[in-house]
Amino acid sequence: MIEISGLKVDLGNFALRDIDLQIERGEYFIVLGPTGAGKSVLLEAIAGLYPVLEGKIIIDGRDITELSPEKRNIGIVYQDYSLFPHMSAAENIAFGLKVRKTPGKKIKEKIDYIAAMTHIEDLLERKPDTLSGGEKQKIALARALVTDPDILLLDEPLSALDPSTREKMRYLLEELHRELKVTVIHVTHDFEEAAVLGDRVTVIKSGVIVQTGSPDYIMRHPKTEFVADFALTRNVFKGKVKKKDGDYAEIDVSGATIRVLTDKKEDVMLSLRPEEIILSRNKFISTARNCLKGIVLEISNRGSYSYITVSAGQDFVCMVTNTALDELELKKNDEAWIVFKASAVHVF
Amino acid sequence: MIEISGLKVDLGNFALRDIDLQIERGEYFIVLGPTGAGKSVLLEAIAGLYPVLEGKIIIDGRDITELSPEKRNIGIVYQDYSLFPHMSAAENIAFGLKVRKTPGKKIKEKIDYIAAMTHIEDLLERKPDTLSGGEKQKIALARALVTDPDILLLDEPLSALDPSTREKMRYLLEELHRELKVTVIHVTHDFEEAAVLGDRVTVIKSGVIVQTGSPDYIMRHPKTEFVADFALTRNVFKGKVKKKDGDYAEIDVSGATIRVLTDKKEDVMLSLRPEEIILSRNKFISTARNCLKGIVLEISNRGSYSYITVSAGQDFVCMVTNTALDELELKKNDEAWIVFKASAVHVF
Amino acid sequence: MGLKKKVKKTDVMTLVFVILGFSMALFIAGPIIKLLFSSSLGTLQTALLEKTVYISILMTAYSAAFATVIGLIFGVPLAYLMARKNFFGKRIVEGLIDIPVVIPHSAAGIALLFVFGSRFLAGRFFKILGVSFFNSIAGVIIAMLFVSIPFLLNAAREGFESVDVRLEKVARTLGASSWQTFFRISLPLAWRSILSGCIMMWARGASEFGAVLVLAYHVNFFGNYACVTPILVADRFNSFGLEYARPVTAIVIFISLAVFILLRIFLRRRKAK
Amino acid sequence: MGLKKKVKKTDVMTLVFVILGFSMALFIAGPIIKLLFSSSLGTLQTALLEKTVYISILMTAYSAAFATVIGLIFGVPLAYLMARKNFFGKRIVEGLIDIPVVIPHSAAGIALLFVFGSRFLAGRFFKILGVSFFNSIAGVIIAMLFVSIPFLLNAAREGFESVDVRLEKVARTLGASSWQTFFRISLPLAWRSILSGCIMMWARGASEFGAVLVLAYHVNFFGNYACVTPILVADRFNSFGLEYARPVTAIVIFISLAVFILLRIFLRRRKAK
Repeated sequence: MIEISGLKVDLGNFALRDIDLQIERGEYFIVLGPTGAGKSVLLEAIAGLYPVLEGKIIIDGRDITELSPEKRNIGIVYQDYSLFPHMSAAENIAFGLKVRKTPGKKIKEKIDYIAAMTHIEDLLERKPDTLSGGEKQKIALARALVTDPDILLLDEPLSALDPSTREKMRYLLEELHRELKVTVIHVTHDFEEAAVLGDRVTVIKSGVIVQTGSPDYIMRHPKTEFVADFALTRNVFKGKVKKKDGDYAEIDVSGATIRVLTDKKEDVMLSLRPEEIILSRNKFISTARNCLKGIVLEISNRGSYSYITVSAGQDFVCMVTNTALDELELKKNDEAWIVFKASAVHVF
Repeated sequence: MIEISGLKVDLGNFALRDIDLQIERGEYFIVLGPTGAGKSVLLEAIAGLYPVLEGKIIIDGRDITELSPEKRNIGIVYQDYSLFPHMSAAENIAFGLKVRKTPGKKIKEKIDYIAAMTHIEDLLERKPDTLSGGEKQKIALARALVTDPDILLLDEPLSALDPSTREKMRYLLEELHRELKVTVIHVTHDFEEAAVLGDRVTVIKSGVIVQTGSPDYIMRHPKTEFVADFALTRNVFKGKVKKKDGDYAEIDVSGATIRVLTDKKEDVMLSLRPEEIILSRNKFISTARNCLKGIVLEISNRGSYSYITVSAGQDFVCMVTNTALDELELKKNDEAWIVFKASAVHVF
Repeated sequence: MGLKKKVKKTDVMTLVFVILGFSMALFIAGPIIKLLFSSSLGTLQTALLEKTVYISILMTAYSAAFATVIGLIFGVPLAYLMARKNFFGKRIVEGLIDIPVVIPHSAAGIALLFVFGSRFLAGRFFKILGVSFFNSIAGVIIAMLFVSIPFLLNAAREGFESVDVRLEKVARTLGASSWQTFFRISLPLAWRSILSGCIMMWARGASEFGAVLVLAYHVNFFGNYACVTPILVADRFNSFGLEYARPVTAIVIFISLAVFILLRIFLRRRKAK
Repeated sequence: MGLKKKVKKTDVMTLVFVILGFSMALFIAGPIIKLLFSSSLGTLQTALLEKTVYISILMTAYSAAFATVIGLIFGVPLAYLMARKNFFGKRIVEGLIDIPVVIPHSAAGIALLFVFGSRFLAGRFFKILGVSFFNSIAGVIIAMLFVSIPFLLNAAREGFESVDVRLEKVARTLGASSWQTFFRISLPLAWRSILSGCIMMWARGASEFGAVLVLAYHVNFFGNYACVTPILVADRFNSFGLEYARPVTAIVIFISLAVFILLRIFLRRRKAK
């Protein structure tokens, strides 16, 4: 287990501070945040590459806060691959083994094993500058993994790749994590990446942890507007509790009234994910659901699915697959009903 | 109208060649392709910044192939913003007007107008290095638009931004295109971007145009496996026509038989978009639809929706929203039926 | 806790490097500091008020400045071409730029005489214009120009290379001609490097000894006979010995350092702005 | 069509720049070419076989090489620290590095004498070790070291700066100590810059005139009395005139160029590899 407690790191203009994290052995842990939030510095502090002002980093009971990086047994992979340009792929991978004085035969075995795992058998003799981005990233992964690190740190490993390569690399990361059972800490600014890969996610803003939890939980229960925005929630409203009715409450968001499940009173924030909203041509009545009539303002096609903005007092953004949209035969300025469960609305 | 005919440009290792494009006035045209396909060079050739070996570029009947860049009246915005670092935002925007000897009062008017359009009124006095990526991009857009260019060239304008900023910038681009009615040529490697923004898309690979058409058409009717892959079609199969039956044909893809609408014989390729496949717990019979029984191999959560891989002879990838998935209560290794229309399968 | 962090052990390699590096820094700084601080202000003042000394300093500064201006006019365009264009023989020109650094300066002076001497091609041409190079200010200037131009060329080239070509491209699409683009974008953005190159060129020119010695030992500087300061210093030393040469040497070093430090501070302030 | 493209008009600015730039290139190349091509092979051979000449060349090459080796040992660590660490006074050290370029070389020689002269601190210390600097090879070496070290320091620093720090960081996480990281990653990747700095330092040292003149006019080089080649050239010119100095000058320039060109080619080949 990795325990980070009270970590403080100087970032020049501001500081990474009060960082407390417990990461389980074998977990795939995501650090999510906008550019400049201090994510990469956190990784480097864990690896011993960036000086720590305060706090402790403990791995399986061993305090490594003061240890020099070469003694920590932590692998790191950067966004720009950082392959040694004067060495072939095989030499890059062998580097960590050679400095540990691993015998030559053992080195060969280990390289063959990790090359098979990362599907780079036919790239081993190539120099980095002859490789594509995805290939470089695979070699960087192999190099970091060949020494059996306790933790694998990934610094925006997918950001520099184009979408179809990114897709494949994502599968490879899942596969490697599953097979090698290594603990992964993966830094990204892309919520979708966090949702696909992460067992748990911590959201960082300006050097401070805002929320930690499973991607699904964070998506449905953002703690602040920032998290809701970052998880592309799209429907975030300010409201006022108008009426209580058992577990339910009616909340007034300027222009519409929404039924939700909450104990909160007075001023609240609501968030509602676009995929939780069902679009319908007909009215639909149920106490457990909200059903609002509106006008289609905009249809934004994303390839496989579309975001439909419906004005029903407030502007609601709903997501439907394009196949479903075809069947609804909905066009701009059409009338439509939006339906969502009271329980789908998160109140904070 | 922009007519590009027989364009050939040297790219060092290879050439951009046989480029023929007709782009309508006011169209939002996307050039899509992987890194290194020659997309950016095409833009620079249109702007007169990269020498052309052969061919013609004609704008509204005016042959500009030999014209120097400052006489073409074409605006360009690069991915990395390329703001003049020694000038404030307002001075950046004013640059194009000043070199045209526009009178000072007119300059002020034009800047105020374009600043309002791009929502940068309060950034005008700032120096570029104090601005965020999104803010810089808006100023770069304002600078390119303030001189009323015939064409606006955008070189991966969204790639360097983080997802939520990208989202907002996308809306801004749509808005500017709508309001100013400028012809836009937008280069990207992101199919989703093309789908959202593009009136038409041309796909380029290794310097050659592979396919041109509306994003929707390209997505559903890819001409080659490369295009299908690039549009993240996910289900691309090799098959053999087994039996003809009126308009329908039965196609044997190793492990499964699929009904499609086609006149083709013998060896074919099939593509099927993940959102065209409906997942069901029950069987569903219709001559117009395919219904195959399979096992859920993998559920990959993308935040708002998931990709479900179902093995039914072949591996089919389907897309469902997470709300729909919750209702299906589908787990790994469950049995499920996949249903898709014969007409949803594209044969090529 | 905070205290514990402060005494954190330094890496052994860093320690060794600091010791070696500090020795090197001391080797450079030591002689300069020793010389500056071992001379009394009184002797310095006396030396500075000596006419031979101040005329020599003025003449040296003037000639080096003149050479730098010529370097700016002819060198900046060359540096720009080197940074932006690919042309046949570019590699050769690249090598050429460093040659004045590489060949002995006395030999450079002799080579210059074989072109600019009154019996030779360029010399004859300039003689028609009334300019002679042997033992004249013009000779001092071309000697300085020859040996110090690499500093400006390399700095200006680096300056232009650090300007993103896309900025120039954007300026062109915005309607600026190539001249406007150069003077409004490229030059202002490379200016810091160019100015710093100018300072180095000026200082290097003013410190030149060998080439000037051959070409123009004594010259007529606005009616006064003078030699450049580096020669003056060596003359004093050769004729009268170490102690007698000390005040002049101290003055020369002091002026060089003052100009150098002032301009470094000026450049830094501009950067901060 | 193709033909039409080839005669496409060149931009006026480019044309003006080419003319100015070409003049500058000609100014540098002209004297060198003139000198090399105006001497007959016979006279060159005669001059080269003269003992004073070849001993002088050997001594100069040897001393410059010695200075370069010292520069490598002490200078590369300093350059690495400058490229990687932030420390108090870094700006001052940065300025310090360029000082030898900026101060007149004859003055530098005198300043060195005030430290390494037998009556002074460092001089006394080395005297105990049996090394004296006045009119000795050791004097030639420290004079060369002082004036030429900036070339190596700046080149090495640039070399280290161009090595992505992340490569070193990755190496550390892979288990390499700071020494292993330096010798296996940083040094090999900066090596081209360092080597090129060494060449410039060697060439600049070998071409030094002023500082050597003051510190070590004539020295005992393995039993032969010799002076460095730049001094030899100037002596010939002063004593016997331009024509007599020509063969030695041509030889010196030829050797400098040959070394410089060969090593540039060598560096380029390594880069291509």
